[in-house]
Amino acid sequence: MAIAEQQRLGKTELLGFYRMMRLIREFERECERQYTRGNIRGFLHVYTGEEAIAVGAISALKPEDYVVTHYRDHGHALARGLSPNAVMAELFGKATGCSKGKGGSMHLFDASKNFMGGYAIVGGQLPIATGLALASQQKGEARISLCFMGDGALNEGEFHESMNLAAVWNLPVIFFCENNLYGMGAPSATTLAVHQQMYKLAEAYGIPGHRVDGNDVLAVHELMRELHQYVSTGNGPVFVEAQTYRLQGHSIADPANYRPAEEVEYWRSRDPIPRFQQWLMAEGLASEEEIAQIDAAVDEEVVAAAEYADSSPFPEPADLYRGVYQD
Amino acid sequence: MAIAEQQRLGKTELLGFYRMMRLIREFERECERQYTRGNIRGFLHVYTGEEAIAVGAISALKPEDYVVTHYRDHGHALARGLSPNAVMAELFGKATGCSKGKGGSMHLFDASKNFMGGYAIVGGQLPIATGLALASQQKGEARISLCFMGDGALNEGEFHESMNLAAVWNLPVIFFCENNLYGMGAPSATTLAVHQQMYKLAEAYGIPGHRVDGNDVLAVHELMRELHQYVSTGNGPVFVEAQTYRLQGHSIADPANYRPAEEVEYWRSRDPIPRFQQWLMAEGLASEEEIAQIDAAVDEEVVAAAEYADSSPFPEPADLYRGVYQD
Amino acid sequence: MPVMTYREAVAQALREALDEDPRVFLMGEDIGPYGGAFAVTKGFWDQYGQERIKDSPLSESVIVGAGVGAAMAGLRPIVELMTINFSLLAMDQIVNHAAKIRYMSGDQFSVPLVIRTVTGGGASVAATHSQSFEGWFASVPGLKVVVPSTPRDALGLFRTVRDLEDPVIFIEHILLYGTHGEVPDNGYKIPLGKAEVTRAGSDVTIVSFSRMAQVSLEAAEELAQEGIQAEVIDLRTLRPLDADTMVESVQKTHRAVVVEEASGLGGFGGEIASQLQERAFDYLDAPVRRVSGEEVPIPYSRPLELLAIPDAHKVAQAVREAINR
Amino acid sequence: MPVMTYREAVAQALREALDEDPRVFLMGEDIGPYGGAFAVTKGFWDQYGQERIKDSPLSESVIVGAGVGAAMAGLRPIVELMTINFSLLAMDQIVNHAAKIRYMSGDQFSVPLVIRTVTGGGASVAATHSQSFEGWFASVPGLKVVVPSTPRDALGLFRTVRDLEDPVIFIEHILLYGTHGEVPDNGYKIPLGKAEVTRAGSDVTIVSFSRMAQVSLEAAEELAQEGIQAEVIDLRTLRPLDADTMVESVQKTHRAVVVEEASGLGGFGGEIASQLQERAFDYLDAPVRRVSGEEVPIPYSRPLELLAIPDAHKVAQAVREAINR
Ligand SMILES: Cc1ncc(C[n+]2csc(CCOP(=O)(O)OP(=O)(O)O)c2C)c(N)n1
Ligand SMILES: Cc1ncc(C[n+]2csc(CCOP(=O)(O)OP(=O)(O)O)c2C)c(N)n1
Ligand SMILES: [Mg+2]
Ligand SMILES: [Mg+2]
Repeated sequence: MAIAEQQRLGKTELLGFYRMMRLIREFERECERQYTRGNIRGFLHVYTGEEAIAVGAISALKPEDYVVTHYRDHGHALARGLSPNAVMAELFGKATGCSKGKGGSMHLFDASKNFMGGYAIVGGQLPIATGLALASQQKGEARISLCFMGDGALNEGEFHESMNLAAVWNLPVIFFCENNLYGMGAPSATTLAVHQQMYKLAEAYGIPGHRVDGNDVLAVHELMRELHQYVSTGNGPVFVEAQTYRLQGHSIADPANYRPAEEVEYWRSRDPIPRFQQWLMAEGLASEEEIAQIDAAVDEEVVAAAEYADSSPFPEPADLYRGVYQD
Repeated sequence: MAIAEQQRLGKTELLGFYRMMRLIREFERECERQYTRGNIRGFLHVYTGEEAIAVGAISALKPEDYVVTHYRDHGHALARGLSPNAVMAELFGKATGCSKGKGGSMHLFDASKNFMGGYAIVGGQLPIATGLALASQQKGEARISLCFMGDGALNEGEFHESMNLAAVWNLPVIFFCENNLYGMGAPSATTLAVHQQMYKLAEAYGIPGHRVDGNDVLAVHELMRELHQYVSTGNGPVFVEAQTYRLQGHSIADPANYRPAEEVEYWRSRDPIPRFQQWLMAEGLASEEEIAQIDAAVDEEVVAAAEYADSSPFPEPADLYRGVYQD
Repeated sequence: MPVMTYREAVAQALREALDEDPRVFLMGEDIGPYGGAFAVTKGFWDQYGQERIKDSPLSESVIVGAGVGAAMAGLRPIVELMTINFSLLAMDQIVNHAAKIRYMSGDQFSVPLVIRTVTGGGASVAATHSQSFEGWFASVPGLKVVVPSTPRDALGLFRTVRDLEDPVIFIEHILLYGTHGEVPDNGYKIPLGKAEVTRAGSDVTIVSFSRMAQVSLEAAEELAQEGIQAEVIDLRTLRPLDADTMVESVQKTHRAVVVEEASGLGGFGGEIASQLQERAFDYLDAPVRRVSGEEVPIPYSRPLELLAIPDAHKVAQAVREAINR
Repeated sequence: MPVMTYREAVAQALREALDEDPRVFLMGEDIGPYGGAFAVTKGFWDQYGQERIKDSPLSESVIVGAGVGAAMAGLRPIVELMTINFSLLAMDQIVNHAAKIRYMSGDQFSVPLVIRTVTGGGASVAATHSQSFEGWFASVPGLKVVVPSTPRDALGLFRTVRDLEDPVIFIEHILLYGTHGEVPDNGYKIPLGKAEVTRAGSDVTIVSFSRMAQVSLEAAEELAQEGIQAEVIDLRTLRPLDADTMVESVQKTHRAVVVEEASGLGGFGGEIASQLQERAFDYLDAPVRRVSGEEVPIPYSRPLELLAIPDAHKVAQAVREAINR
């Protein structure tokens, strides 16, 4: 764990990181339960194992910054402060959902949080994030655009076009790659030429590339604080590769049999949540009791979210036609 | 000029290079004349100033190799041995054209020469060249695929996807960028992050990148001989950036006023044809007379091509429906 | 007759192609160890090896384009676009290149490429993942577009398709994979451009394709209870389009309803209705009606999704209106 | 009334947008020093500077997507896709994103993006550069599609478009840029979804849009010489589509011909014909006929190109057939 960071972050923030990571973890567990009950439908891609990234990165942003992400977006939404109620209700397809039930799991939005959306077309969010950054530049604002993507997105042409445009126009955007080694069942070793050093792709655009341990919430946070400073002051785009791992399959339908057991084992041992918890306790920043309290509160919050979602109404039939165009 | 090369190439080949460069130059001049007469329609993008690339590169290929190129394709077609008659007839839209008048200037094809086409969508030819190389690999053939592109193609997503796929599958393809500093009126300095070292883009794919003086026919040829050997023996793709310049506007409609006069002047002084001619004469490989003979023969050939095109018939109305599908 | 699922029929079609034609190989995202997003190619990787089952990067444009190139070089690539929604990233290769190379080259080059993909909504995967673009592809000269609605058709049509010298978009439907049907084991082939009358009837003609052809059959059952005998036509291919079969039917029934899943305005259903009125004008006792998806992006929320996509009741209702007019 | 070219009208529309709305900026390939591939933005770069005239890389997907993002952030980007043929490289951003973000976000975000592009054939630039995809865009819920055929309409429609909160595809025609027309100088606007009867007539209704609306007028002149009075309707926008105007006309004339440039099978003309037969069934004395591009990629060779694209004689001939039936 990055010690320097501890000096800047107070106990409240640090416990806040823990709480949020736990919240995401429990939220996803609840999603899996609700999926098997048929309350959540379609695709369900959980963020389990990658929580340190969303929490570490988004906590380094200002409220006015834009967050754009891919379809594995529950973690980013919660970390950005969307209420678990609204996110769960969205997954249930309810009118109280953060996208009024229209978007579902892969398309979470919240304008009030500048959470500009989960995008389900791999790589499709990059041009949009680039455009948000362009708007900041055109308006002379300091706000930046943070764009998450999976490693799979690096295969897509839209990645290339976005990186290049952001570079030539010097746009305030952080392209953040969550390298979890797989795109669905395909190891990035088989799909990406520079899979061992993804951050080096950035060089092809003259963009600074960074690599960080994506299972270390403090390391992510620290790097992102620096980069926020760098990008929001007109230095142009940056690219980050965070190394992490999906502890579950690609989606709830995927048992992920294609992954070697030792690999999974290795990464389980690096699970960001127990790791951070142990560190907090070792540093004397949290007692077992405090941890237990947080865990209990999180569990309640998640149960409440499911209840909220369950008891919320579905959209009205007339809602079908609302919001295609401005009224 | 690369002296080593001269030792391997005999006088016949060297004079052949000269002849072909001159042929392309004169052919393009004739095209411009015919355009103003209305015999050639639509877009006309001449290759003037870049002849050393097509001639130097294609002369290093075997007949079975595939050539794929972009819409500025007259030079590549002639260098690949398509008859000036058939190419000119194509530009006239005649039934005797190399694409039976259906394709026009931007879409020249000749199956008998493995000239797999000029492609008019910037970047669109790269995936196809990649697929041709894949076929060679699948069949266990040594034949390679040579894919020309302008520097503008490096902006496109299809470039990225093709480079990456060729790299991860280790395909026998040479991606050859004709860097003439502009895409239409836009200087690559304004459109490509790494415009000063385009060949370095290759590193992002773990592909060897080479740079060569694109106005030096021998340098291009020598490099391409090496690369042909490298690629055809299973070492995977390579990328080449040849530095050159369009001596005319983007198309016949473009006076190219956006270019500084000194820049044009500088590049005129590097015109590959007089340069090679002087070298041939300085090296005692060609007398003034021999040069004059070649020039005269080329002029005749071009005049004959225009006459052939002019006197050829247009396609029949029924040809409109032929060749949409296999008969 | 053996019964199999639509998924199994497609898988069998692919196996036959791989077994019988050494020029054939498969290329696509996660078709290898993962077995395909819809489990169509499960086990293929182990059986055929990675040379013939090419698990590709997430790069829709280059995998289609590489298919075009390989096809020009004499191979028989079968490229899978995981769903039709992602075909939007490969449009340049499909429409500007695959479809035009034969023509633009003056008939010198063939592009015997099969693109398999998955269309349709109803799986609660929301707007970006529930689209139906088969009508777009059908409007492109140079392409052929196949939209089977049964296991038998999927297999029989694929057997034809894989021998063609031209690019084909072979479009499976996401909700059909699990459906069952009888499949003859006599190596039959189904030609392109031959619609099938899947139910005979005298009161009205329902014209449809892909999953909606099945929904139309359901509607016909519902109507039969009311004494309305609907003739149901499954087009099976959109390009070439078999207009004769549907025109003949309408000459007999005098009424027609066209059913498609895509939203109506600008949908392929307009083409069908247009051809019917043009060619069967004097026989029509009522305007050709259309049942289409609603004019909205497909919503995630289940109750809304069900409203957005045509179902048997909506089809039956349109038939009643056509008849009572 | 001032006369100007279509090109000038579009340029004026863009200037007004830039002058009157500080949120507006232009983005596209070679719209800067080059002045645009069709010289529409000639002089803009000098006048407005590179901040507002953003000369972009050759990257269709990201320039459209950047437009989407900038629009979500409250700006008013006007993105130029050099021609509609290249829109195939931006389809994902247009169809999966621009068109759906409002809906998928539960109406939280607007995408006030205008995409200008150039459609059509006839300029001898062959198959990859002569296509007409306006019908595809018109089939996408969430988009609006504008297809002006005169300088006056281009300006008046653009004035409306630039104030909308939704994405619009504004489609100019390659062969119209040099055409002239009267343009009022009273700041008029033309609403979307209002077709115009550009010629009154009693014998037949010709429905069309974009350049074919002009070709239809020519055909009407030719027919007038024979005593046939054609009413000509220029749809001006495809989505929203003004069906009322054309239906009313057909109720009067009892015959209709639909003209479009795209190839017929699966073209938007089918939609128009379908709506006419559905809504004016009892008034039609003959089937609605269609005149469309031939079912081929557009050939380069001039004599073939002329055969591939509808002209006034073909339209007139279809009218005669409709009338003599
Ligand atoms: C353009 C496109 N192609 C394919 C898919 C199907 N798909 C959804 S997620 C996914 C894998 C993405 O992998 P990655 O970007 O690494 O993200 P991860 O799932 O690992 O978080 C694929 C192939 C898609 N949604 N979009
Ligand atoms: C995808 C696409 N976008 C835009 C165009 C229009 N266009 C034709 S050539 C050209 C410039 C290409 O420049 P470059 O690749 O450098 O080739 P050069 O003309 O310099 O040889 C452009 C923008 C096109 N044909 N295709
Ligand atoms: Mg991944
Ligand atoms: Mg160039």
